Amino acid sequence: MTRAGAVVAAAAFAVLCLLPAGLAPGDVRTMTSVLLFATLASAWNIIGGFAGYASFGNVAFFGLGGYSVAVLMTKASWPFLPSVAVAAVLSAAFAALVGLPVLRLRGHYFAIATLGVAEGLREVVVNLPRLTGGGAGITIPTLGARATTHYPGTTGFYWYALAVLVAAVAVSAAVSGSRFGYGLRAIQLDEAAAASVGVRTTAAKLAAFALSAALTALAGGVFAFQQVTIYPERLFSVEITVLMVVMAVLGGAATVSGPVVGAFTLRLLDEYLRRHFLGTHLIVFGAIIVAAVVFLPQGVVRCSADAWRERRLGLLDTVRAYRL
Amino acid sequence: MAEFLQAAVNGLLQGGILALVGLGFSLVWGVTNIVNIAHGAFVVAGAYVGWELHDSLGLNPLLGMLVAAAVLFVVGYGLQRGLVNLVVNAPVWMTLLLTFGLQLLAVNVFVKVATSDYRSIPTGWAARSLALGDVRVPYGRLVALGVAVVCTAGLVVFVERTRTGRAIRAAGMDRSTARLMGIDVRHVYAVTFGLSAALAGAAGVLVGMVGTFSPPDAARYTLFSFVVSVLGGLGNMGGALAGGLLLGLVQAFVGQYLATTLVNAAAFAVLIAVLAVRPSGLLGRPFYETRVEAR
Amino acid sequence: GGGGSAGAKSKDGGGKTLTLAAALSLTGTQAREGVLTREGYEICQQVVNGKGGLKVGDTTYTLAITYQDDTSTPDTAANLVDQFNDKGRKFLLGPYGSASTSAAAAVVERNGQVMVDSAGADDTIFTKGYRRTFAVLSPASVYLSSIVKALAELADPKPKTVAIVSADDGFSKTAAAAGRDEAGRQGMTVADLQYVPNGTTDVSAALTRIRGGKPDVVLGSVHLAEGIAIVKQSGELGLRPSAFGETVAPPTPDFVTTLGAAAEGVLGSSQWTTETEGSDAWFGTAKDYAAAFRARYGRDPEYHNAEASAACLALVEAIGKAGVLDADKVRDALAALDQASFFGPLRFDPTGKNATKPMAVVQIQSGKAVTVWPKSAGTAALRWPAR
Amino acid sequence: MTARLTVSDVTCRFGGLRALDGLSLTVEPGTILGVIGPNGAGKSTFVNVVTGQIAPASGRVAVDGRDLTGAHPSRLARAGVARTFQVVKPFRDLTVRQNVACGAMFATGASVARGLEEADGVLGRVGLAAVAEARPATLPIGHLKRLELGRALAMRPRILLLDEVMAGLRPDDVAATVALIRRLRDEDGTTVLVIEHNMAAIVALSDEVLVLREGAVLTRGAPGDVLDDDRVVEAYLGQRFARRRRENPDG
Amino acid sequence: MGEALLAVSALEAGYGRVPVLDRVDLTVGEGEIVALVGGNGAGKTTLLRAVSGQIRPGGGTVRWRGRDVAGQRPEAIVGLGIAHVPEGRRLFAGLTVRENLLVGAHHRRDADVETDVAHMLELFPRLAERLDRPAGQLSGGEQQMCAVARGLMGRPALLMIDELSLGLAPNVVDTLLERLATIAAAGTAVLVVEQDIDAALDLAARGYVLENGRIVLEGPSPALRTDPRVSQAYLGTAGDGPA
Ligand SMILES: Nc1ncnc2c1ncn2[C@@H]1O[C@H](COP(=O)(O)OP(=O)(O)OP(=O)(O)O)[C@@H](O)[C@H]1O
Ligand SMILES: Nc1ncnc2c1ncn2[C@@H]1O[C@H](COP(=O)(O)OP(=O)(O)OP(=O)(O)O)[C@@H](O)[C@H]1O
Ligand SMILES: [Mg+2]
Ligand SMILES: [Mg+2]
Repeated sequence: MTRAGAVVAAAAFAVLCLLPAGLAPGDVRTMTSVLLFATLASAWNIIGGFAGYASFGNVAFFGLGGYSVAVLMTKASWPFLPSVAVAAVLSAAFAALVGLPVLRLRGHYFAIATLGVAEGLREVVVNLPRLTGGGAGITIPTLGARATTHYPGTTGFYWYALAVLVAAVAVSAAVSGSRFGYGLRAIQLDEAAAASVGVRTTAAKLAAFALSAALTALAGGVFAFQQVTIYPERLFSVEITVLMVVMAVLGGAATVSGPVVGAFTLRLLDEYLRRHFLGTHLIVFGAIIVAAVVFLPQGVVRCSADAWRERRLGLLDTVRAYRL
Repeated sequence: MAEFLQAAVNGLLQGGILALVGLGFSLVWGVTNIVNIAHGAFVVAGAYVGWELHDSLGLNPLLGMLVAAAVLFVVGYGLQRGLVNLVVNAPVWMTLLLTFGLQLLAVNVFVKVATSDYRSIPTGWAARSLALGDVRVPYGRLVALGVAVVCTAGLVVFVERTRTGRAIRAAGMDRSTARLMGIDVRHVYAVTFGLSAALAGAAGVLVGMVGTFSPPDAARYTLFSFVVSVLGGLGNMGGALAGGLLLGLVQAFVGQYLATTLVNAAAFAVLIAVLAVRPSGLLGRPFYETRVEAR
Repeated sequence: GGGGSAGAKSKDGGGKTLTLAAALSLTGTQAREGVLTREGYEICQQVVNGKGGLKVGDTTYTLAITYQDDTSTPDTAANLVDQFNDKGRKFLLGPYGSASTSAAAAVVERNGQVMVDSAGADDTIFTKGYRRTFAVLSPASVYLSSIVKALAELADPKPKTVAIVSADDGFSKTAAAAGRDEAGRQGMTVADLQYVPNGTTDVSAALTRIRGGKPDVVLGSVHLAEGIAIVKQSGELGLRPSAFGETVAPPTPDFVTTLGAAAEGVLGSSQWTTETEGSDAWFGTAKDYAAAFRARYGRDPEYHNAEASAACLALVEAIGKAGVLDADKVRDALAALDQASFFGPLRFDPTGKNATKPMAVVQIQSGKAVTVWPKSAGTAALRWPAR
Repeated sequence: MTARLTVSDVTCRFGGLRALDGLSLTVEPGTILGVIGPNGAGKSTFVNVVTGQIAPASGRVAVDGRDLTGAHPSRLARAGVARTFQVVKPFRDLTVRQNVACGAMFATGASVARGLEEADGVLGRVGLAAVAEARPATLPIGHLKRLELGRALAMRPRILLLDEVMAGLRPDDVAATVALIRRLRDEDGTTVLVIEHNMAAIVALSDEVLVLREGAVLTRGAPGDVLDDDRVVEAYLGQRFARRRRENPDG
Repeated sequence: MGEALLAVSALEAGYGRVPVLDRVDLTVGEGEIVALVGGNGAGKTTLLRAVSGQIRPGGGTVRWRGRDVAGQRPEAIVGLGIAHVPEGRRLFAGLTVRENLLVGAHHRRDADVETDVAHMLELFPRLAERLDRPAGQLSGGEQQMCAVARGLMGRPALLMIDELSLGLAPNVVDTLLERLATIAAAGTAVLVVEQDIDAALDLAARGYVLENGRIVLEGPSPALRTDPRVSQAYLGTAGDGPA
């Protein structure tokens, strides 16, 4: 990371630490969801951005993480923290397992295969009602004797979410500057050339996938505990995957800050519109996304970096540069 | 035995609809490398056109289908020309983002304009069926399968055999060189997108005829399209048909002999199995691999 | 200033406003039902204010309702409950659907708010020990079993075998299980119970499987999309039972418009019909309610509308009875509520369910959903065999 | 002493086409072997087989006597086999310097910092220092060829396979590249296989020349002898070349 | 000679805000063969791109039969009769060799396309054996043949070839040069970029030397061949390249 990057990151972190003190609980909860989405987008970015393997099934790990936590806390009466740790490990292992066949596929075929994994996993959860509650959902006991962990409340979950995001960003930053990160980017740019200079492509892809899965599962675990009752439709919703992709891409895929910036921008914008354009906010939101793509075709982070470097924001120039 | 045959018939007929829904998606994805998330919205839009024509003019849905296709062709052409062409040179996933925005916009406009009520385009004959012994073949779905086959064949001939089709494929592989050859890529891309939208529109009318539709269904049609086109092999029109039929059959047989709740899980299991053996889909050629994404 | 922080505000004109809050699915997959729910709340507000507002203790309040869109996702619904709480909104009207209601109920409980649930029917919501959520509607377990009861009571010859198709979400499964048990109690054979994916429009595999058993009745514990598909595809596949009975779909106008003639004779269960017995001071009888609704929206109310209005009514009544704008007192008043209404009896068991209200069974006759059960309320005789 | 590279009886098919047809050859350590032959003779396919991009239908490939047939390209890279691509394959979004650093990092296990340092050295040698921070998309073809070469050099290979790296370079730059490769061999003892259609470069560089035709060895020998071979003239060099060579026997 | 077929004057072009060409003047007459040489990065490709409309000139004119066509879109320029065989082959990898050739004739509407395909196969017999294979599977040299043939398929009035001999076997280059001479004799003008200066000047009547975006030398081939500045860069003594 550059020095300027580190300063910005530290400042952002400080602001995020102060935030709960200044916000109403409902807004803290909104911010918690923003942080979780930023984690998801950052995690997606490791496999989808750096390695260029656009997973359309990362929600599988979100769901797997959430359900692992829920099942461990209800059926095994484990406390939350060990549950979420195990959830992350489990998801990473699962990713490595499915990654073995699936990461052999390229491009869009990979995208669909992972989508299939997520949809399949959801159906498995629906069809195991004894363990998972099936379609009726599973409720983590938070009151009374069956509660294993004190329910941390709105602010408590904010801290959990912040911790998870910090982990995700730290991992991303570490990956980005490392040899491993170069390997992933080489794979993204030209897998044959990457192999020919000595990148162990299979191992690198598996590691990236597992890492992405583990971080995603952490977010899933926090989300599940916060929600108390979770349902397969929501925890394995394709929409969440799409949002991960959209946020990472809009912010700037294969950058450390891009997914975070994208998640903050989109989630806060979405929230703002939802509050102020009752019932029509998605129309406005859709239109804004369309406009953002047209004017910031390299993503927010790269486009603003360019504008900063050139001391000039040429929106129309960009349009001219990318149109057919 | 009757059950087996009935399941096979159900699967093939459902597969025909899936194939038609996915056909245009596969065309656009394979040729222009645009993952059109808004494809499902085109399907729903087509259904509305057909419904409106039937509701207000009493137009036969099969004629309505032609009108819907024409209307959506124009819409698709305009969208590509005016909007998507602005970002085709941006990184690949940006177009996905763009169409995601379009889909949000479209679906919610439908909700506003038409409410999210369920609708269907009623016809007397579509719900009747041909009885072959114990096996029933509903006419509506049979027609849908027929349309799917005809459209696929037509598209294959168009793309593989005509000058414009060749230009479409060339433009998809290397835009800037295609322009050097005198191909008007903006137009060709717009035609491709328009065709895809037209097919979606036609599919929408058929979906509305044999079942129901409402705006939130759009996402599901996009998902089906995804699976069908990848299963068959991207950008391969025959593949989309094969993919749709295979998907329909898998769902039908799994529903019949395993559990009806497992149909989607099974469909994806088959998808992954197919890709494990054929990484470019059933009939896919790895031409996506050799695409030149430079300008 | 009124007692308590419960959203009472002085307006310039001198009158006071009491603001209730509701998170609704105005966009997303449940936008349709969310809008119906909102209409129900709005008509309630109109009626209350039309009658001069709500008297709490010595003060009369104008009723206001603030809405937020939960985008049909449970986590957003839960978040909104928190946001309402930040603004001092202690009195909530429920969102649409069991998942969102359940998510909201958990937060309501922690925040010390109260919520009256208008559309979360799944019984599991009421097994979690929550004390601050009350449902005006009959729980999921009554949906399908009422149809079975109605058939057992009215159908002649009495059907011997039934087959059930159920969606695989929690609400539908609860309803299906209760329906199956009821069929057993009524001496019918349950030939088959098939689950289909929630929201699917292709149920041909399930139908092909039950077709072999030639059931007398095909029951669906499903939503609208699957409900329509069952009837439509049964026709296509030559499955012709004496009757279809489905939980949610038949009373919905879309059911008749999309199916046309094929809808004839289908039985359905409804939380409310214009024949529902009882009346109250605000709305009068069910028929009066329908008239008021028609006057405002120009069409007949659906039971989703009525549920919502009833929820609003229960909350309004309880606030009036409590006499102060205090969430705990209002909760107690709700727990103690026992009164008749256009929606039937409003009385809650200790878990918060409305255990006393019966479910009506309707049948589509000449394109209209007419009430056929319970008998006392029935305007029409059951047509049997239904098709 | 075992040969550095041993290829025995390798056959490689694409559909009905035999791109390599029972090809056998050995290369001794420290030799520069020129490989020429008609278009489509199988030269690039040969490189692909040696570097693991394509698994041969039959036959063996061994490096220093170790059998590495069908090994993953990354394994061969780490075993000291480096290549360039005839149709260049730069990492488009990395800078020229980072591109070259990748070669050092993954083949020799250098750290990122070490790799970048190494890259600076290599860039100077291949004449790309001025464009170190540029991205490949902005480079002309000549620079991309040098980038291929630089990335391979950064791998510090024992065997270097160069597939037309000098095509498209200006003659004086060709001469400089020839000198660079010779020095590499002389100083590091690198074994080099050069594929070129530029005969001046082949003659200036090669200790030995091998002619491939239809997937098999047509002939192999000293550069002068091979270029005068009638079969080679017939199949590959053409009459204009032969005429010029007669007119101007030493260059 | 009257008005030149192509007359580029004071042309400036570049990428984004990076200028490459600096007031370049160049003409090609009807049926004339002109060679363009220069080191890597000199701007040869940029010049061809500016002429064929792939990049928009920043200044100057490109006159085609007397009319300024600078800034027109590439698809329009092809229609005028200017074909550009781009650097790096740029074949349509998923199309067969035959289809690639047909795309080369995309803007033609006459019936002779099939006979022209046959002519191309005579010129490059190697392609005949590969006619129905995807072009992406061809060897590098085969691809170059296909690219040149594709350019010829357009029956242009001016054929611009970037890196003519890149990757071609010497005997294939010979045949190609002969063929270019024939088509030039039949009236097609040719502008070739070529590093093998001997071959280029053998073929061309005139040549230009481009360095750092500027034309530094121009003249008839024999004069250029003997110019000391040319022989320094092209015939041995080291330049600023690899050291
Ligand atoms: N992936 C492939 N699929 C099918 N055929 C191929 C493939 N790769 C190469 N070929 C064929 O194999 C033959 C040998 O190709 P190769 O690239 O090895 O030739 P080459 O000797 O390098 O030629 P050039 O001098 O033109 O580069 C060619 O005829 C080519 O068409
Ligand atoms: N897309 C681009 N963006 C930015 N700069 C570019 C781009 N393409 C080329 N350049 C720059 O323009 C200059 C001229 O490049 P050009 O490709 O015209 O050279 P050339 O003479 O064709 O060289 P070669 O013989 O290597 O092909 C070079 O400095 C190059 O870096
Ligand atoms: Mg080659
Ligand atoms: Mg060039």
